[in-house]
Amino acid sequence: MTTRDIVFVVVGVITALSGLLAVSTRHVVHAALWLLVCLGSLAGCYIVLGQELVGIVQLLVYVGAIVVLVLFALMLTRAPIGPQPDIDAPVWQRVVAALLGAATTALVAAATLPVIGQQSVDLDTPVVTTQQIASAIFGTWVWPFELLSVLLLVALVGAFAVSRVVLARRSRS
Amino acid sequence: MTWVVRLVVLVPALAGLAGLLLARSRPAAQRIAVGAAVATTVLALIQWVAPLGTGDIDTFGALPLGDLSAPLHLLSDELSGLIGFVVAFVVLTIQAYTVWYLREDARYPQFAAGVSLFAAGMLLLVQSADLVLTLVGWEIMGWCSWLLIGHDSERAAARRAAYKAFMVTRIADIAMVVGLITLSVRARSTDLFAVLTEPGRTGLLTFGLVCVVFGIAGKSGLVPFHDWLPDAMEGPTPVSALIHAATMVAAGSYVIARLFSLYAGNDAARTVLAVLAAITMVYAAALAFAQSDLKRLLAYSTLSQVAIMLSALAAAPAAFGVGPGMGHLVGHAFFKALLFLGGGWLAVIAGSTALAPMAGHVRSGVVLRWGMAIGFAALAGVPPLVGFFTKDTVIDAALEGAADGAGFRAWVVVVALFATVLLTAAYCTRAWLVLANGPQPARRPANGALEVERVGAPAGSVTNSRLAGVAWSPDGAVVAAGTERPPEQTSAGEPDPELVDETPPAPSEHRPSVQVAPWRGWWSDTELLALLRTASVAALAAGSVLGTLLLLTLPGSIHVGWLSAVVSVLLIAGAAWAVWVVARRGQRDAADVLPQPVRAAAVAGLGADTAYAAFGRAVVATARLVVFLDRDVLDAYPRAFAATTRAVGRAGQRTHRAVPSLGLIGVVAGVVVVAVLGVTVWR
Amino acid sequence: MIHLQWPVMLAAVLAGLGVYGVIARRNAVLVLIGVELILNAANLLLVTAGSRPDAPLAAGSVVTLFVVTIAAAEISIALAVILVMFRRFGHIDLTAVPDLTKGAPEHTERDPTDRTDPAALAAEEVSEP
Amino acid sequence: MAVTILVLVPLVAAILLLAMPPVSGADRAVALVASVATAGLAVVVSALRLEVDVMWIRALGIRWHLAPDGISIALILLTVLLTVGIVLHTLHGPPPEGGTRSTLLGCVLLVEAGALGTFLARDALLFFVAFEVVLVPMWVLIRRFGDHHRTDAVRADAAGRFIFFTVLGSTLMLVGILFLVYHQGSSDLGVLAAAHGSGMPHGVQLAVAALLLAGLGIKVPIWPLHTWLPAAHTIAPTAGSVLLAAVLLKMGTYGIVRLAVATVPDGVATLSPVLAVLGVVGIVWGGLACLVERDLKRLVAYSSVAHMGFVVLALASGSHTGLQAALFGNIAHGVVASLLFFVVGDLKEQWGSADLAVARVALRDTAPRFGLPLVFGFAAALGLPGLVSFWGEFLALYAAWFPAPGRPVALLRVCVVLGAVGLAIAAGYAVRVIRIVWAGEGSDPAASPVRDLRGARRAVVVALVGATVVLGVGPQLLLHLSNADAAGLLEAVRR
Repeated sequence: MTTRDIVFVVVGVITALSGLLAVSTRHVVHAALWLLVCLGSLAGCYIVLGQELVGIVQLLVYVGAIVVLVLFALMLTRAPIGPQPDIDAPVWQRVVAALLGAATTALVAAATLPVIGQQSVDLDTPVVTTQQIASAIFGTWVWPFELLSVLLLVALVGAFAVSRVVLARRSRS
Repeated sequence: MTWVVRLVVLVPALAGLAGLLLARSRPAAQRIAVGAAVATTVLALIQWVAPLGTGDIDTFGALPLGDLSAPLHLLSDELSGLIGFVVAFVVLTIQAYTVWYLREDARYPQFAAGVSLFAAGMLLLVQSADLVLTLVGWEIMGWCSWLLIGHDSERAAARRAAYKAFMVTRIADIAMVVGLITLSVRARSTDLFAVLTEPGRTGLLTFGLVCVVFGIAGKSGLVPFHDWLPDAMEGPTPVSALIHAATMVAAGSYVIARLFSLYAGNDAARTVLAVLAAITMVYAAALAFAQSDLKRLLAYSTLSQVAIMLSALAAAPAAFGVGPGMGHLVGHAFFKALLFLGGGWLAVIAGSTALAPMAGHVRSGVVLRWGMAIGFAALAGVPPLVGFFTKDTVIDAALEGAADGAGFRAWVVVVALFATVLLTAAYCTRAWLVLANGPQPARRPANGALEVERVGAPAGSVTNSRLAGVAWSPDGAVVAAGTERPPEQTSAGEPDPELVDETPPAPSEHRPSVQVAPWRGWWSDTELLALLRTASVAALAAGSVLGTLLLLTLPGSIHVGWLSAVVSVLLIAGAAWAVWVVARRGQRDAADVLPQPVRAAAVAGLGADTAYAAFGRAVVATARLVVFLDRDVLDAYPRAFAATTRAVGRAGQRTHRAVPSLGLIGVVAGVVVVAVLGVTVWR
Repeated sequence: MIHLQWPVMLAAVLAGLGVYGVIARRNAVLVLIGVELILNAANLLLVTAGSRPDAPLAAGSVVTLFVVTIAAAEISIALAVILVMFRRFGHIDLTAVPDLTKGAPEHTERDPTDRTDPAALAAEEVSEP
Repeated sequence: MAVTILVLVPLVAAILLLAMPPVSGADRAVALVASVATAGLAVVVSALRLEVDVMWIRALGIRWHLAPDGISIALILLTVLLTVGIVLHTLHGPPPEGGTRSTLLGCVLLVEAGALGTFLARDALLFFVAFEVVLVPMWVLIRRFGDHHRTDAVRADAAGRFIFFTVLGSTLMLVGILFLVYHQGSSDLGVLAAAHGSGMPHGVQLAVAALLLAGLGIKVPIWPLHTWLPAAHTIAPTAGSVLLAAVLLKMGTYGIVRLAVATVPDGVATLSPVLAVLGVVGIVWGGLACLVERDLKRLVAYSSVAHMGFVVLALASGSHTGLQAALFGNIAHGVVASLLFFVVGDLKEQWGSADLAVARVALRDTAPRFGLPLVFGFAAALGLPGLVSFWGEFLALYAAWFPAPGRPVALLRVCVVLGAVGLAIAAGYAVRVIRIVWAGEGSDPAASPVRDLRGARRAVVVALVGATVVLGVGPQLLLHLSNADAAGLLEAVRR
């Protein structure tokens, strides 16, 4: 257990716990807020892992944009404040969910842990610097990057189309 | 010279096509039709006088068919020359006569073109040295007969008669096609000479020859295919003459004659032919006696006479060749055409084709009277007319055949022939007595045509109870059968000069339904028309008298045995005397002695038409069953498939409307299972 | 120095939590939260893999950035769909049986007199203006 | 190169026409020029026997190999000339209902391109691709431009039925082709024909032959698989009916000759009794259905089933004569059926329906230019000598009576007799139609008369009547064309 290990475990436990709360709380808005905590602390994990840029983007995009979007959606769908008894599926479904969740965890762990093994890396001299990432994005990965921008555009137009056009057609008919 | 042979077929064929496609005006159509007939006759005469004696005249080249050789040759020999000339000559007289007969018919051009095509078909058959070409001519005649019999197609009876004629002959053609194919397969060739000389495979040969017999039974009107012929009298008289005299019904005997060397060695096929011919000749002659309609009487006599030709081919010894049969074909062509044209003339005068209204009218003109007399005498076989010689040649040949050891088939034919001679003389005498001895009408009553408007049921005549048959049409329409309505002499503008001495204008309310076409050239001249008619009848009468001379050129066609000649003359005289007595010297119709039900049944053709109609109904019922099966049974499979697909789609749709979160469970569970499998199995 | 089994284990836990969230929640937006957790688990794995010294082409970081972007796109579409669903059905409960006939005339049952085969359905889709 | 252009011209023109804005008047020029140019090119290609052979899909070894030969030339010429006729006919009629004229013409040209590709292809997979091209435009023709007097559901049913049957057939055929190509290691039809099934176990040959015959038999159509044809013909517009009868059906029989008979002769020989029996059942069945059918277009469609029965019977005989008869009968039916569909389609356009039970004015006196081609068409349909159908049918019967060695002679001879019965039935229905429509049985003189044929439409019909007569009088024209190649095809088989 190195120092980084300890820091990571602490931040990781926060992440996992807030994630657990995000999927299990009975307050709709709390769920979104716990998600915020979870994603924020995950950004901390990234930083501990030496990927500052990713961590910052995580903060900016996820915490700053996506969670806000989720909150907006909750408001637009008239999410009530306060605990909701029927926020969760029936008990049997939750049991199935828990089983499948555990199975997934076990599966991912079983598949990846043996690959990683007891490997440890020295993050004090980072393997990739932000500069390297930048040149990789605009060099090696430039085409996927450009495609991504198209995807974003399409997603924007698509979101608009789905919410506008479908409704317009409905109101016409 | 080979071009003459080709042109004999080509000229009438082109005239037919031109008349059908181009000629819209009557004068042009008349010129084309008569001109082509004259040209054909001249060409046929040349070919007859100087036959090439060859069988490999190219038409349009052999067909490249691999293992089958189909050279499509024409031939030119004495037999084809003679028959070709007779056909061309009869067609010429008929074309000339038609100009007069259909002078007020708006569809004359089509009719004349049809006659030309018909002639082309027959001439092709006559000159064909290839079974395929024979079949081509054969079928073209069938089709043209349909067009021509149904010419007057405003009347349901004419349409029905045409359909019946075409269908009956076409059904018999099933056997014809199969027979010709069998014969061709034997020789791997459709060439006539190859077929005739191919040895061996007698089983196949017998089958083919018997098939051909049944095939010709259709067009030649042998029992059981005979009943179309009397009904075909619905056609205009020139068609009847055409079909009966030299072409369609005679084509069968010509085909048998061409294949004679095969038949000569094949007893089975000849026996079938002999039996069919014997039955037909007696049966038809007996029915002819009872007919109340002149055209139908002549039709039955044709059946009987054609059977005589075929019986000659069936019973004569091989050494006699085809002479007897072909001789009778030629003789019959002349006197039967004569009788029909004369009968048509009479019918125009009397306004009906029924015998009763015609009574006495035969005395209207010299040519008519003598023409009809010669015709009936030749038909009965009175010496020295052509009918006497040809018929006695046939009897003699049959007797020789019997002596030659042909046994059963020859004796059947001989007995039937003598019976037919007797019956023929009887019905000829009866008809002549009725025609010649009626009350002499100075002229036809002005409104005479009105009374016989619906021919087939003139008032007061018991004889015209032609039974209504059921139309053999898929639509199941019931139509009454009747007889042809001749063109009436009611037009005020065109009285027949020979008939009407003092011309009272006919009442104008009875104008013909067809307007007089605006053709007023020299062709339209009334006297010229009458001249054409009279010349046609006279020419045929001359042929009936002098036809024997023509036959001298065909070996074996005149061979009178003294015994048979004496016996048949005695039979004829006896029958004529008996009829004369029964008819009280012409004071009444000899057929009136028959009991009324017998008479009615005979007029109705002994129910053959009913049987045909029943057959037709059976076919239509089968067809309805087929349509039912097609739409509701066969088609059920695609429909069931479609319905199944649809049902599966619906089920899928319902599945997809399940609760979303359940779907999510399914997806995630599936992913987990697959992943587990992947993780465990991959290792 | 850091041992890589910790981030990997965290990723596994996050994925499991995400799956639980996806299935156990009724509210569609909360289901999306589960999806986000799964995505982040994947991201964490990518980052972990990318922090190994032998990782080529800076792939771990770059692909993570891409995934973040894709997630943004995904969630915007998903939220739009949820919004439409809410407006059309008045709820976003995923355990409710959906009534697709409501407010969607194009996809109703065909006229029962229509005895045609499935191709006809496709055909009529095409012929619509 | 010219061969490729021959296929590309109608294709490009079709795309142009389909993409054209509906208001533009250039569709007339494009369609006319393209169809005439295609016809001209086709004549040149056929006369000079031009060929193109380049690698197309290297990974699969599929070649772009197009070449005409004696077996296909007649079909190619029939296709291109009829397309010119159809274009003229469409341009001189009222604007089509259900879509723009340029769409209609585009579909026609697309079908032409596909058909030309099919007839020219010398590669099994190229053949299949071209074979498939015609399906969608044909579907559009039936679905969109079909009879607008009927309900939409009926049109959808006919079009759906067409696509369902033909796609099923294509799928079976594709499986057969893949089977064959897998076993023989080449998709070149020349190579496949030269191998004539050698090296394939008999069971495999049989399976391939069964798949190919079933798949192509749907298109022909062979008897129990024909139920799509009457519906499609009845609903399709004149252009569609003509294309169906004269081009699509021919692709089936051509495919049987090219794909099945040439490449798996033993399998086809084993199946030939089945083929013969089905062919004869089709002859009698189609004929009987015609005797009571009320819809004129449906009637012509059933008569097509009967006529194709003769072609199938001829193919079942397996002899040289049989092959010649089948190829001739193919063309003969194309000419006659297109003539009938042109005339009947026009009549239906004016009558509003083609129900024979409705009393109308007799054509003979009121519209002789309609009447005469109708009479010619049905006279040809009943196999009247002197007109084109006779030769195909007579020779088919001959060939079946005397089949190639090893075929069941007795069975085939029974089939011949029944086929001859079919000839008599054909006479029955043909004369029935002529009686009702032409001579006016049960007609109503007071009904409104039809406008007689005029202008280009008349020219098209007259040309077809001319072809009926010319080929009927001189069958050698066609028989010589296909003789050498038919012999070669069988030679390879028998070697």
